[in-house]
Amino acid sequence: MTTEIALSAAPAARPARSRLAGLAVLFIVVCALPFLVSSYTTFQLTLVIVYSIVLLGLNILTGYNGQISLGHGAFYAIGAYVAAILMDKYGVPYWATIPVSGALCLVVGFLFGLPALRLEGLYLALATFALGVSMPQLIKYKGIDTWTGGVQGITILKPDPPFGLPLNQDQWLFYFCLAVAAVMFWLGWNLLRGRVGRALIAIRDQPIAAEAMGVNNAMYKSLAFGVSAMFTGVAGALGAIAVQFVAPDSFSIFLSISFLVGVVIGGIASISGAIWGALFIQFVPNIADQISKAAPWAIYGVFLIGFMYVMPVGVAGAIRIFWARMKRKAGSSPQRSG
Amino acid sequence: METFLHQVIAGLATGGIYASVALALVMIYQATHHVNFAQGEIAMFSTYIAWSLIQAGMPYWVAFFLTIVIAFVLGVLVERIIVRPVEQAPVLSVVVVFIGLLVIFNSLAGWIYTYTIKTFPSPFPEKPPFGTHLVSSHEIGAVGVTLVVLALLYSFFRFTPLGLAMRAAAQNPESSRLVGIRVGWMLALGWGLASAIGAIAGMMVAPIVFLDPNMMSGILLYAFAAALVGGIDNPGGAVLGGFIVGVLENVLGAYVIGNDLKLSVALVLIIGVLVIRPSGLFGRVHVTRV
Amino acid sequence: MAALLQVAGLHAAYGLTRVLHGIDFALEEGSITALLGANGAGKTTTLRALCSMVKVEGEVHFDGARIDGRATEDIVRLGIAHVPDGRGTFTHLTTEENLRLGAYVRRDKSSIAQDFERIYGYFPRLKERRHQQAGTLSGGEQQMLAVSRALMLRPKLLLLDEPSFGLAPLIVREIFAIMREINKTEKVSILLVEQNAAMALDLADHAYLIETGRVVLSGTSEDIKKDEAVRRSYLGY
Amino acid sequence: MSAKQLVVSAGVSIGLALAAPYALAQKKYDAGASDTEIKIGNTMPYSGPASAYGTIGKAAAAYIKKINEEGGVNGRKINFISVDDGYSPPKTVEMARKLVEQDQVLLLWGPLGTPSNTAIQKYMNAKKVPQLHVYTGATKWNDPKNFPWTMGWQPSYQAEARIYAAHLLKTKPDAKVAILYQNDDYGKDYLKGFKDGLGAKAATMIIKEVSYETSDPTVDSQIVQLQGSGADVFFNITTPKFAAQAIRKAYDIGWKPVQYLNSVSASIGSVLKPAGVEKAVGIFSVEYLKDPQDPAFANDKGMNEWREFMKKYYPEGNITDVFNVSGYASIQTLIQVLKQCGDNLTRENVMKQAANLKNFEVNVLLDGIKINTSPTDFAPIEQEQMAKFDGKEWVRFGETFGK
Repeated sequence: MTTEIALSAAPAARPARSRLAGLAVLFIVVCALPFLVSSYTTFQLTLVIVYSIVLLGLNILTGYNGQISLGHGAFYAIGAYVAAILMDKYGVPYWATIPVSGALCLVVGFLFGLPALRLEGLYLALATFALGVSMPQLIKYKGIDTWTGGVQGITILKPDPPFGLPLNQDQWLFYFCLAVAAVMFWLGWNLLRGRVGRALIAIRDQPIAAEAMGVNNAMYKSLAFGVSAMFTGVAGALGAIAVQFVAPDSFSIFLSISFLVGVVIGGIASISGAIWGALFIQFVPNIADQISKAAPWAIYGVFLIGFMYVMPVGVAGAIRIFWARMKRKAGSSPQRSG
Repeated sequence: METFLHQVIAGLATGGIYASVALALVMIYQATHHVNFAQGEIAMFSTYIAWSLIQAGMPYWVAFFLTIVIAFVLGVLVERIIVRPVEQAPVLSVVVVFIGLLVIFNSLAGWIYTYTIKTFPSPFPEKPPFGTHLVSSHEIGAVGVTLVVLALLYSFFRFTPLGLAMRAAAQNPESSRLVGIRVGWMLALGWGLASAIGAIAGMMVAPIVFLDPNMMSGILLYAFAAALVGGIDNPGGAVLGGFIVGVLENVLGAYVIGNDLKLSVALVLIIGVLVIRPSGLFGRVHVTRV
Repeated sequence: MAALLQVAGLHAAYGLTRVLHGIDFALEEGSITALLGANGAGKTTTLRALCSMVKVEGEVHFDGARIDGRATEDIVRLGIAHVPDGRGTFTHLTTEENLRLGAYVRRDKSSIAQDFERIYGYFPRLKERRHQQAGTLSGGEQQMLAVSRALMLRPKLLLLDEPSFGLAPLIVREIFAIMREINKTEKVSILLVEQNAAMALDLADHAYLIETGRVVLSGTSEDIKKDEAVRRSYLGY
Repeated sequence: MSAKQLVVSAGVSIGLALAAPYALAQKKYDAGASDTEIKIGNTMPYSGPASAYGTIGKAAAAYIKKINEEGGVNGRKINFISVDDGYSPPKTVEMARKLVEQDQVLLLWGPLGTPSNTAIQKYMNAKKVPQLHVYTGATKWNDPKNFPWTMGWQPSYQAEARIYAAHLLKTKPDAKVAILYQNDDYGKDYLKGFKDGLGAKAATMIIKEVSYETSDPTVDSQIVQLQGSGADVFFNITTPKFAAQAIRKAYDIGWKPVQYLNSVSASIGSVLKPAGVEKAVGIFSVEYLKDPQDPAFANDKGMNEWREFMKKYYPEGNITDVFNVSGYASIQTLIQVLKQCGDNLTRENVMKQAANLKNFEVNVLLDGIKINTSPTDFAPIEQEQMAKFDGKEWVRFGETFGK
């Protein structure tokens, strides 16, 4: 397993210029989307952007640092509630809630990461699973329900576009989320392609060797938790603004499980995988529902298993393998390893 | 004081439920080194099979043993057909397949049997034992069955060559092949046995909580916690872990923090224990020289 | 005369990297044969190929039957015991459980009990530690355990992969002495892979020299020892 | 619809004027309605933890099939688009938008769950699309002033709880009450109604209240706590599985309080029988629907029709499940609204007619219960009757509460 992940973490060997051009084209297409599709589809795509930020964050922890989390829905909930409470109770403008959500989740995630340091594999799975299950119950707790709205949740208003921009609310929110996502992906990219990323991978693959080389494992592992939670919290805030409502039922354990599913389906330790995974968790349940009202989950389960059969290392992994094959056929560049 | 005692006994009874499911988790872990998240749903589904057999007029014990056999075959088939193709895939991909199985079994059960709760018969007398109201005969009987399964499981792993081979296959597949163990079949067998144990657990749990497709979804987390707190490689520890979790949860809920936070606090305590003793209260500490 | 093990045109690869390019060799019944070569020459891969632990092309005959392409566990059942690279200890099991696993495919219960005593006779330290978790044994003890586990199969052929690796010379000598004794008294043929060519040649009757996936030299140990190139590159004198 | 089309269709309707009295009114349509079709949207938890309720949507869909086979409503076929929201509010928002914006439904009928409906309430009202007959008993759906496009259907939880409180004050004013409730909006709504009903005496009468989570495997521990409090009245605010557990456990440990059971779980087939009918003797509840397992309705005309319907249109459905009665009854209320709309199928008129039901009866509701709404009364069913379980059937007694 380690070797496969190591392979998928290897930087792609495509030339930088064509890659940048590709990115630019992609960016233009994405920016044009809200004018090409309906408001409803724009809203769905906004959710895809939001989920992709979560998956990137979870990937930092699970993919790059090898720590499993079955409870990231909890951080998503914290981010969402912080945004909702600030907007609803304190009249804070929506855009100002994003950094607050991120910062708070960074702290909470880091603190949660400290005891989690001693837990590995199954034990960490239990601890995070417990976090995910407990979060809705904590939100309902009577001591804090004057802020959280208890079981009723909080309804918030959708922001209007600023400066009299000729956009509708959905289009504006799409661009707003896209801008935040761009910042988060840029952050994630720099983090993962640099020294920190190498340290995280080293800890995942060779913890003892990493320690010997002077990497502070404990520090990095907690930090990975914190940063991962921060990404998720930012996304949670965006999600709350997009959906205009938060309630304990919005953050059930199934949300956390979808996130994990998204990371794996998208591609472990892959930045682009976050987008594939987000598309999957946004659209595949809808497709399953279209196929069968009687047992939509059964169809969804078949999709999950089917994806893992066809692409055991995720969509991003499969694409990478496909490119490598094409290139080998073309015989253009020699095989590079790792 | 009497209420306190009563709470503890009720906790032991619920703990018995966790223990029985925890045993199935220990079984599959020993045999495959995975924790199968679909374990609870397969147990639930097997219980529906037993229910159908009983509805069809089969005597309880015939249905009971037939269900164990069916569950065993079901487990083997699931491993051979569904899990096999991803054997070589990264562990997280396997986890996703487990999640897929979980939702499939849950959904199928709802589709076939609807979501209305069903009563599942108990093989034990209706009359409470020893003239007490504190605990029902079924609860005592279920704990008894769990202990019997525990004894069988313990002996199986400890004293039979097959049990040893299964542990070996889970731990070190390559070396296992080199001593002639058919590793693929050991995994399938492990799935079969785990699902058979799950079926027993399901049939013991259902009379208490009623049979419905979501019967196991709440229990799985507790069973998982019980198995880990007791030591995932120690069947006896897992059963004790089940009782500990059951009692802890009741006492916390009734006397310390109230019912709305009892799950969270119980889990925090369990995780605390695991931070201090990473291999569980009764798990073996593994030392490996590099 | 038919050899116990006959290998012809053996190819093997890990993924896209080809490691063996057509190896041919034979092992006489009752002999100790050594495969020599530098790190990365393909010695370990050859052993793994014999047990179908890597994908192979070519032909392998053992005891008159063709075995290439058969499953590892079936090959083991024919009487080939493999002490793998890194010893393959079941670290979480006890010493005794490790040995019991060695006899997993045997059905002759009474003689298994005798074999335990025989093994403990060779390696008394294992007896002392039989209830100890195998992962806690020292490197030398784990090597003894690995050899013992293989012997519990009552094999016709023993494949030994770098038994000297990482061990003190004294312990290596002890293990090699026991190997020779087992070969003599129990008629177990041995195929030995070693980097330490000097020690291997002392023990073996025959030897093959492998370089980059091919056999480049073969002969009796005495002949090989005399070879100029081998002396310079592998024996260091 | 272009002006020309309007003229044409108006011409057609004048041509038919002699045949059909409705057609005198000019045909008017909003999105989702036409001469041939009415599109209705719906969200339901077909997957996830609340899938038990999904059968309501399936029963409604089956009834629509029946209506369409019989010629539809005023000659128009109904296109019922029901989608899964997994009981997750964000998904409900997404699905409501899909139904309104993409599928262009005339109205959204019967979305299930308080959080899900809260999540879409603002959106539906901003879009001016009817959110009709929502499946939740919260009181807040009866708020025509602030949310003129949202309307409930079933009696409110709070109103029901007040009935119990009134009964208790009358029959046992010195009671010591213990309450078990589900820790969510539904449980807390009942709790509030009950306390409101007891008024000033609530603080002294209620001596213990404990909650449970839907993830709890059993409520045994809670029942032991309630028994330990020494209470002699037990108000059981639980969903079917937990209700059955609670009734059985209370009996088994020898606790014999006067019991009030919320109507959510008053089903004989899915609660009292599993708990053991002998353990449920004497329980009070209120009813508005006919229970499929109640022997009193074994030969009831309405229930026989329902059974026929189930056999023909929803054979895979469970005929002991009261949810299937509920879905059958509630969708009929919508059909009545659509019938009253005639050819004026604008969203505005839909709301106007929904708020203009006069003594409408569905024969699977208890005899005598009538559905009435007005522009200031957005609560279709308000009448309920108390009943006591005698070990075989619910014995209704006393007056019919509510208007």
